[in-house]
Amino acid sequence: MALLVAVIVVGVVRMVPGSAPLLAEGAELARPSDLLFYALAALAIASACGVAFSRNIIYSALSLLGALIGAGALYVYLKADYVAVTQLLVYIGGVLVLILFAVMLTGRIGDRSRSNPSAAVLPGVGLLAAVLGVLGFVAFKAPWQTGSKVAPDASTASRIGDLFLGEYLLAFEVVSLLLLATLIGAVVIARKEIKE
Amino acid sequence: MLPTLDNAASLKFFAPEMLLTAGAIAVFLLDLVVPRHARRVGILAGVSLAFLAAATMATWFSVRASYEVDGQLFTAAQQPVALFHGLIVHDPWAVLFKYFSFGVTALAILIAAPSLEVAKERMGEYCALLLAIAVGMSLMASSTDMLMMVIGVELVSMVSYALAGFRKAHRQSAEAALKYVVYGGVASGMMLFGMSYLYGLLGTTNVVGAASAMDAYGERVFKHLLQTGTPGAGQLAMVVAIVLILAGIGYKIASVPWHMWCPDVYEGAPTPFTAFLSVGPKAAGFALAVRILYGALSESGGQDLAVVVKDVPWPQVIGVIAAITMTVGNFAALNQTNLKRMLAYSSIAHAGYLLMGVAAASATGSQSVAIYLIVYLFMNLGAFLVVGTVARLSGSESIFEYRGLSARAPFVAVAFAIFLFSLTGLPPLAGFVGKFHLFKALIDRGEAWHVVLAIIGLLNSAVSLYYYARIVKAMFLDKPVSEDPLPVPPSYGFLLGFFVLAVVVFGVYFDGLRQIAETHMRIFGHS
Amino acid sequence: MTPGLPHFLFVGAVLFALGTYTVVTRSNAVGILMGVELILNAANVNFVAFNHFNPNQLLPGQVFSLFVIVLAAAEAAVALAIVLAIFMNTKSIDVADADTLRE
Amino acid sequence: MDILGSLRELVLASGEHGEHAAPLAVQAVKSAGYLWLIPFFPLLGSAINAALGLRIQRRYGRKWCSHLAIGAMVASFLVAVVALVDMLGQPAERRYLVDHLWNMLTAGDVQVNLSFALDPLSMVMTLIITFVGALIHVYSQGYMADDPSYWRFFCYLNLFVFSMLLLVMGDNFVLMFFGWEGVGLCSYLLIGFWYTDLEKAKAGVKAFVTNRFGDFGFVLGLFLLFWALGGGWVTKQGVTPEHESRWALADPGYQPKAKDGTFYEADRALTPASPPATYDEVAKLGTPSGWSQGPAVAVRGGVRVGPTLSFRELRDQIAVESTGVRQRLTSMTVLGVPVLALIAILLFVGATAKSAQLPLHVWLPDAMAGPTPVSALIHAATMVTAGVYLVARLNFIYALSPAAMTVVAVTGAVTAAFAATIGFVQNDIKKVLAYSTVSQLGFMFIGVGVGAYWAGIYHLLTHAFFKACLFLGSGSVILGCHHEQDMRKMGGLKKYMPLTAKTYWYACVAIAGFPIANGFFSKDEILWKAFTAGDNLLDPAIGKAIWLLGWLTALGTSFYMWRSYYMTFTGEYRGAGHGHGTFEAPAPGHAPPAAAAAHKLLPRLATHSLGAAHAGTFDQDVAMASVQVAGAGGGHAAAHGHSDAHGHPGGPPQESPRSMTWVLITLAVGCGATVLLGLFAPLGIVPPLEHWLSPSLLPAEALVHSRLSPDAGNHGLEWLLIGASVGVAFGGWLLARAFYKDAKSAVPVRLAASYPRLHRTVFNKYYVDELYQRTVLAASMVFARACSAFDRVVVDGVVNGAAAVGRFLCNIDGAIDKHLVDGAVNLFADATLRAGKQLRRVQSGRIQHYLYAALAGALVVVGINLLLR
Repeated sequence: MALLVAVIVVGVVRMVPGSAPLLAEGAELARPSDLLFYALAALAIASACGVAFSRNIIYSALSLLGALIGAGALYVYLKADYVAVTQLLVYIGGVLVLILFAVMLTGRIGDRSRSNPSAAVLPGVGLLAAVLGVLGFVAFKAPWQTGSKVAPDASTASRIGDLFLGEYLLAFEVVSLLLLATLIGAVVIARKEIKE
Repeated sequence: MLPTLDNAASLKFFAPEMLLTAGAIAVFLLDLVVPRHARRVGILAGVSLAFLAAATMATWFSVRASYEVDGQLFTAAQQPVALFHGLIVHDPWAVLFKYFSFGVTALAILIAAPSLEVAKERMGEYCALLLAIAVGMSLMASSTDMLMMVIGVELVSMVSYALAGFRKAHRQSAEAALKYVVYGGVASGMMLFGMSYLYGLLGTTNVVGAASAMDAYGERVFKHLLQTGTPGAGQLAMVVAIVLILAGIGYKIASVPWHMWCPDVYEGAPTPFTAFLSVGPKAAGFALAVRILYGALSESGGQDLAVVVKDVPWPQVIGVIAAITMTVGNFAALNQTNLKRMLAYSSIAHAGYLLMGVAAASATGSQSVAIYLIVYLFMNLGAFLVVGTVARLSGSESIFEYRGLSARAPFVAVAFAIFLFSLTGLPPLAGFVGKFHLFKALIDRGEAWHVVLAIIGLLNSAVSLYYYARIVKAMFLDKPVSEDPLPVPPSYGFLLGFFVLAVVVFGVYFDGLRQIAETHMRIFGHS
Repeated sequence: MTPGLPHFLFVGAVLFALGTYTVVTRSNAVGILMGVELILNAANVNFVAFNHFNPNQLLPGQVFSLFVIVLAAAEAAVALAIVLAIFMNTKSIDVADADTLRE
Repeated sequence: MDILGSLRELVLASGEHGEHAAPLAVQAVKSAGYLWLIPFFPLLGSAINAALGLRIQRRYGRKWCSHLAIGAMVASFLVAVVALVDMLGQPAERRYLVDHLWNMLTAGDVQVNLSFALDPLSMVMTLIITFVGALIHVYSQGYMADDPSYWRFFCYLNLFVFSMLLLVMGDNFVLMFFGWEGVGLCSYLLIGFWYTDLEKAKAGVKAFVTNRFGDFGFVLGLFLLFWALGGGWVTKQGVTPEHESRWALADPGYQPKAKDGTFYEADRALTPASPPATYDEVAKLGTPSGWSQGPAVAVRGGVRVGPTLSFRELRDQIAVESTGVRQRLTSMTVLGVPVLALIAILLFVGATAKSAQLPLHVWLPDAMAGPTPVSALIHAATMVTAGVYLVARLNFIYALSPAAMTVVAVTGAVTAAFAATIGFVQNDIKKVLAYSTVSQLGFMFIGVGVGAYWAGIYHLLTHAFFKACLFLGSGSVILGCHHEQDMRKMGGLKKYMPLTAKTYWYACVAIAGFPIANGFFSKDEILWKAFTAGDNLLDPAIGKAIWLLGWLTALGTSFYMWRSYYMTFTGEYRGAGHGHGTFEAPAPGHAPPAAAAAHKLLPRLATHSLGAAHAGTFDQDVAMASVQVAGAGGGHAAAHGHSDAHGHPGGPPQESPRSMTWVLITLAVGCGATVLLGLFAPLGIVPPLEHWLSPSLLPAEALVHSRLSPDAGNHGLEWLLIGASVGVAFGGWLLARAFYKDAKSAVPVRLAASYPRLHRTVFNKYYVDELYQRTVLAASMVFARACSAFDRVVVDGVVNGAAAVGRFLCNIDGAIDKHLVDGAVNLFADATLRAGKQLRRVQSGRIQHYLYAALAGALVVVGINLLLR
């Protein structure tokens, strides 16, 4: 399913005329794609709201799917197709499925544990407003470092492949150790306790 | 700018970490092969310790190994060098913390071996995971790229979650792991978000190369100031970025307001791992904090004092956090009856003391942090070792188990008293020396708020005497809970003796500590 | 209005804020983990956006976000294993029930 | 110079008071590599007893534990005597022995060495500590004979002596502070020695905590001194440019620096270049080897200038005018307050706690819960005098600040009078002695406070002898009377314990100030120096007032000491046959009507006294001690069970074992012998001790050019005042004799009955403990409230704020109800604990609350950033 959604999103972006972003520095994105941006952003945000406010954990999980797809689509929009695909494969294909499994394993449908109760909503809303206020202000007003160079035209996938075996080799290898250790750890935690 | 080596040339300086990675895999495989006989624990622990020893040797050699820049040969001690295209750095500061990490990992394995909280069958996994954490801590201490910092922190965190829940049939252990993973996830999320903002402001993820980017950022803020008359959101963005990154580090070192996971996790986790947790990751967190704050976010002014970048008042903020952290830790410790929990609050308080050294924002301050961490290693591991020894038979960490301990196990009681008095900072024990250096680093800066902070620190150590003395009183003055002598495993006795010796020797002859810290005070290229 | 860097950052900020709201209000452990995923995604959106508007040969932002995705997956694996462990112990994944360690 | 010659010179010191106005110069030193042995022997003894004591006691018998400890003390004393001989062989200005072991720490400009030093002042202290200490070890052999933890007691005692020697012999503040803390710790351990008793454990904690208050002042003072001397800092607040330039004059390497790291060129141009000095000058003066390896610092006039922690270097910096340190210190201010006075007063706060002066005296009477030899050694002869020693050691700092001197002297005088009045009405023999100690320490502070350092030290010396004698005598009495401490249940003991009675009598003679014993000479010299204080104090009239107060106190001293003597040793023995829990008239058969009247008139007083005497600390001490020390006083106590320790017919009192009486006799002889050291004071001739101490003391006249009062040379007036002193000594004696001899007079009871309010107030020690309860309670509750309010606001205020506020208010309410009754310091602890409890509540166990704290906390930190910018 995730793959399907990915294909659709990538296809939409490719087919809408002008959505191949024109990204010379200072140049603005072409008009028709603006609407697409707002649509994708709205999808991501609305889905995130679903995660935050839904009372049923299943709905929350499905909303999370929407949010992740929205974010992934934004990556495509930003010409980071490799990241977008990873988002779909690892995140949606892996993490989300894992979460759904956890939901299923930890309760039967209709159980109380299946529901997703919220506590202390009011201070939560206060916190949300405060965080949003500060970060929103920063997002629009801060003097971010923006470059003047043109983005490399080549596909980011091959570029990233080179980087992983070159400049970022250490990070790549250490993450493999991390995954191995995490795997062992998760197995240790999740398997049946040895009779002592 | 540091000289930078490519991947192939970097490998020989990365030998310690590679050895440990190999060790983790080897021990894990060995675990599957070694049969369940009596010497199983000994074999697994022995192999792990051998790998740690080899890594320590490799570290020793890596300081003396030379590299070539422009036809000239240097060693890392002469000129720090960036490895792997600038992802990590090989400098004396990192080397100090590599020694530290390997040492504390070895001690954690030694403590775990006779413990009943880590089942014999699971010793292999425990050792392999600890070796992986050692790699993570060493990366935390040496990374210069934010990417490597995150990976180092996460490597330590992820394995810690699993180890905290190691006794999963034990409800409290599982609960501790749950709280730890949820809290840790949010904290690392905050840190990542902060890093994304810092990257946005600087245009690079490498904090060593941040100097020019920082200037560019300063110019943009200044331009905005000229145009509008206000500094705008530029500084706010920088502050948000730094604070969010601090949240990630603050969670590792358990400072207020990111400390609340600490008592619960310490109480629920198996004692040998709690002992490790209270020293190892905390030290790595401080290594990272000093590297970011003192190394990257400040320019070296005269007399090795940091001049903060672009008027972000982080030393003062750290000072406020330090004051609140030690006060909260000490006051909350007052009423604890569970010793692991009390030591957890005490370790929060000590994070506060250590932050005083960071707040001093000077070479002496960073040096005093290193000194205190070394001292803290001995006294805190010692204290947890005693808790483990007592809980080994009774299964309880309550203070009531300690009544009359002096009659049941005199050596353990005396050693515990020494550790506790050292934690308070009474002379002539090592804890006093550590506090002395922290206070001196603050007083040296001499502005009013430094002095106020030092006074708060002094008052806090007075308060801490209450709860430490309570245990000493219970051990020496109360009637014993039972008359039976408390058996102490020989290796525990040996370790305790070693810790006591270290605490007393460093308390009387302190110059050695200072020299160790001083020779390792080169962060990146400067100071 | 043509979307520029601030717009993407704003999306990131909203995701972050909703993530914080989720983690502080949910009492279902899995729900909280979803909030954590939102926070990580917020960071990723920022990274990719910054990288896009400040291109660099090394693509630091994109590489960073890739690693974040991997870390998120690893974290989810451990976290869900722990959730299962606590479920085996207490038959509940409501964090409000996991409060025996306190004060 | 040969030893005999210098002895002769010491005894036949001639010249008059102004004689020692020698030019102030650098202290010359002599290296003496054996000094470390003095503290080492007690440390060794303590370590052996700690490690092997239990085994030695079980295998070879307990006497070997004590032999070991006593051996260590004797060895230590002998080395001290060797040092004395060595010192006598030196010319007066070179009497400064140094033993440098190794460098402990070099931090910046400051070196801290592990080195010991002896000068005439610390020599006196060392001899007192080792000699009196050795005697008290011998005495304890008998007193503690049957205690199961015999080895532990001697381990602690040796450890205490080690700490005390460290305090006295350390050549820098750090070592002194080690010793300072060490004696506090040992005192805590020894007060709570019979720890199974809650009251005693509490008394130990009280002593410990009170001393921590003092230590806080001490450390603050030390920091301030360090800062004022030029401890590394960036901005020098409160230093005017004038001092900057003067400072620059002293230090050729000094460059004034602005906050932003640039140099003030103009300032540099203004300061005249000063000639560089070299280390050679210092080396020539006999600096011990290894000394000058430190970092290069400015040297001026042969003295290293800059921050230092060494007493000798500090003394040299102040003594040698060309260093500029003296002017710098006297002219520096912090927030408008002269920094020197602040330093001196803060250090004095430390001394106040250690030496039990107002208002931190509360711990000493409670500390009498410990075994009596401990009371004698620690709480009378040595530890409590550490404060006096501190002021005398830092005489060159105090001399520069008349304000601080006045504070010291006035505190001493008020304490002396205050404690004496409490002594009038106490019935517990050890409590009388405890308040007497507080009072006598007050006298010592008058001495050092008016600039008569030698007189203060002399009183310290004489007090060590007579008070140790009194305490050990009281110990002997207590043991003889089967652990009775209430003087109302004694009487007539002269008959049973003749030796104890005689030595006690002679010690009373000494403390009361009869001119045939040492106490008279020291006390009188102090009062005379107070009368003629002159410029040492803020106003000479203050000196006169102090004299008057001291004179009246001397009357009181004589009265309460003789009261204790007569109540204890004369009349009939009242110990046998009184029932437990019933009120007994002070003298049954002699004044029952008065007692009955008192009972009727003052039911509250009666129950109160009963409460104090019976339910209080000391009778439980008796119960415990009776089991543990049974048999020490002969065969009788051994027969007594635990429960019948109170008021049972325990047979007639008897004399203590020989090891104890010998010690008493030695101390009494010492009381007589030490007369010689101060004998010539009233004759206007420099007494030997003053002459001996003069190299250690920088004369105030030369330091600050202060003048003595014009009366100083008036011998007629001096004789007049001496006459007045003798008069009050006799007056007090006669009064006590009339009231208390043979317990015949009913006057005291009647007096108490006619002034019930006054009597009650004094009996309850002016309610100082209660005052602490109320004030400290209030302050700490406010603090607790602030703490937890902060938490709630920051952390989970919104979530469950309202409920918690309600709960908290209830808590405060309950706390006030509950705690108004408790002890002062315990109370502070409780309030702190309460604050801790409030803090604990935040740790709710709910992960969401933690996450709220983390996220909202981050926002708050962002806010703090913006606020601080």
